[in-house]
Amino acid sequence: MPYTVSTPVFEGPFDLLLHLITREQVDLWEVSLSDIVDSYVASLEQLRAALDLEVATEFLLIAAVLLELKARRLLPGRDDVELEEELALWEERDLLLARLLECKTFKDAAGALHRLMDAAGRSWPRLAGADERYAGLMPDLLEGVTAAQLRDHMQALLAPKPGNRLLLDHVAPVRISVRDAVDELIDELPRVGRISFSRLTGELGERLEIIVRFLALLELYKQGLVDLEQASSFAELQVSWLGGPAPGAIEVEEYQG
Amino acid sequence: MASETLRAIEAIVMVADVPVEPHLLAQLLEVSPARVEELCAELEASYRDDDRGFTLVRVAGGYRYQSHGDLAAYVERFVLEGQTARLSAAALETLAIIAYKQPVSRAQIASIRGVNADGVIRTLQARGFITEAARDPGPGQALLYGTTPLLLERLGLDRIEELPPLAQFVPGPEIMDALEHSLQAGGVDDEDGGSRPTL
Amino acid sequence: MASETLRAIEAIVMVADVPVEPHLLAQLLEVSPARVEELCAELEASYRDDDRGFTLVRVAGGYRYQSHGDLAAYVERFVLEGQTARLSAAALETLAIIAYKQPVSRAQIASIRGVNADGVIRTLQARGFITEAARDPGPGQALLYGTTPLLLERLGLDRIEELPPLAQFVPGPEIMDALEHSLQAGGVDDEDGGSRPTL
Repeated sequence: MPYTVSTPVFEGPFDLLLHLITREQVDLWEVSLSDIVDSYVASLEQLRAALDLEVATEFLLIAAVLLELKARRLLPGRDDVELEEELALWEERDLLLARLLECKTFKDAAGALHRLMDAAGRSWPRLAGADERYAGLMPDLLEGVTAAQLRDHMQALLAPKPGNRLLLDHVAPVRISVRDAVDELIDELPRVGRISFSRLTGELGERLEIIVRFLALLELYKQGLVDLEQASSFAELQVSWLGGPAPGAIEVEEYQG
Repeated sequence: MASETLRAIEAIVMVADVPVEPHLLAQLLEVSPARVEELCAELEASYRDDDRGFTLVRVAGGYRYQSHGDLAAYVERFVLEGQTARLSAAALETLAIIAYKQPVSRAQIASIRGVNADGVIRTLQARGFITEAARDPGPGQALLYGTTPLLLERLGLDRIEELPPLAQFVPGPEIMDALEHSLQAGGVDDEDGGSRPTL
Repeated sequence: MASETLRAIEAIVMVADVPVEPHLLAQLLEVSPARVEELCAELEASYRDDDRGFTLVRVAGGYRYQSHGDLAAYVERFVLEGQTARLSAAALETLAIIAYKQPVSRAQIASIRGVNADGVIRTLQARGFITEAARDPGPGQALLYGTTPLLLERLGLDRIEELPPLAQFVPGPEIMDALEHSLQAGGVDDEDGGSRPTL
């Protein structure tokens, strides 16, 4: 196993995303963003043991864009977003699309290389070289070869190869789960009762965390545990706790597998 | 009576252990490279007509003898180990990027694949399929990778330009649409029976 | 239409780098050795009739292709001009293994190098740099190779013990890379993410 990331099925976030989007080619128009985002986050959770930090970052970056797209879709017509932010999202989406297309292109090109190699691999080249009648004519093969060179080659051969994955088990990959966010909200909301969304997410630094918390809120809304109000399309979103079961007793639709 | 030049080409290619460039043959045989190409084509055709178990092919810029592909089952029994270990999907993808975009840096490869490609690059380099071809003249002076003649041999190609054009692999409209549609933000399309976001 | 067996003989002998014994061919092709001899005679005659630049000869107990003797002048020119003077990296590696590990079998050499070294061993042997020094007393009775006085002389050594000692293992750049990569990944807690452990 190479020490760079090699997940059982997916080589990177584009690979995964492409798979999720194109797997149901029979009925492309039925593929919903929601399903894709959920599957993506779920796969991410499954993969986390195999991810190193660098790769996890790539996966998360795309998860963030996806979640943002999903969040946008969940609230059709919501236009209390600043134009700048809106444009930024579209830019991210277009960038993601372009990268997906490029990735898909090279994936298919790789398939062509594979077929070429397979075909060429059915023939073996003649490598026998000149027979002994010509041996005397060959130039001095040892010209310039020193004992030190032989030692260097031997040493290089004996050096351990960096082929194996080095231990990364001590690394805790970044985790963002809707379930955790739900738990946090169940802990926090009963204490505050009513709070605006911006205050609720005020101390969160990462956009992704805010998105996840938003999804968690929608989850609670669906289960009738909170009420969401918005006076007008540009107004602040207000969250009210409606009371309910003790923390932990809530079934959260699995976002993370 | 076959011409001496024709026979000399056969004799030389038979003792070569790398593909022999037509220019070298031309020089040794004191004919033009174009004439060498003609004669090699003639030889290739005559082996084909005679239904020989070997072929003369042009690969990686030169001519070589190789076993006929349809006899692979027999040759495999003789050549104990497979010619090459199979490349992983990741390695093939990286190889495709390098083959089409060369010279190309690690960072460019990683950005196309969305994952770090260092391990795969090292594997491909160890297999002799790619090499450090140049350095980026820009500030970082990043190493740029390119493909090797060995890769051409493994692909059975004469020149890298013989690769099928990349445009051929650009996703068709269905895929484009699927991608675009799937990543549609906002609820604009949802009204007209498109996908419905569900929680 | 040439028979498949005939064509398979051509294919196998073409890719072999040592003469192929008729018994081996018979076994691979599931015909009798006598039949193999017949077919080889047939091939040899057809190359002669076609006035090819190569011949199929029986030598050292097996069959091999070689360039036709009357084209020796061309082949000599090719051998003199076409070959590079230096030993390939594969040959140097193989020579190093034999020098340091002698007596050593082909299988051991292949396992250290990770690839089969038969062709290279033959070249080194043909040039008189290595020799069959002994036989493994074990079950396989594998041939064991060692270096020759000629090699020592060429390296300017009196005795093989004068080879420079192998140093304590020093990690090469790839190992450093791998280590660094791993430690980098381990640095999750680094807020700035930019600090790189130096080794």
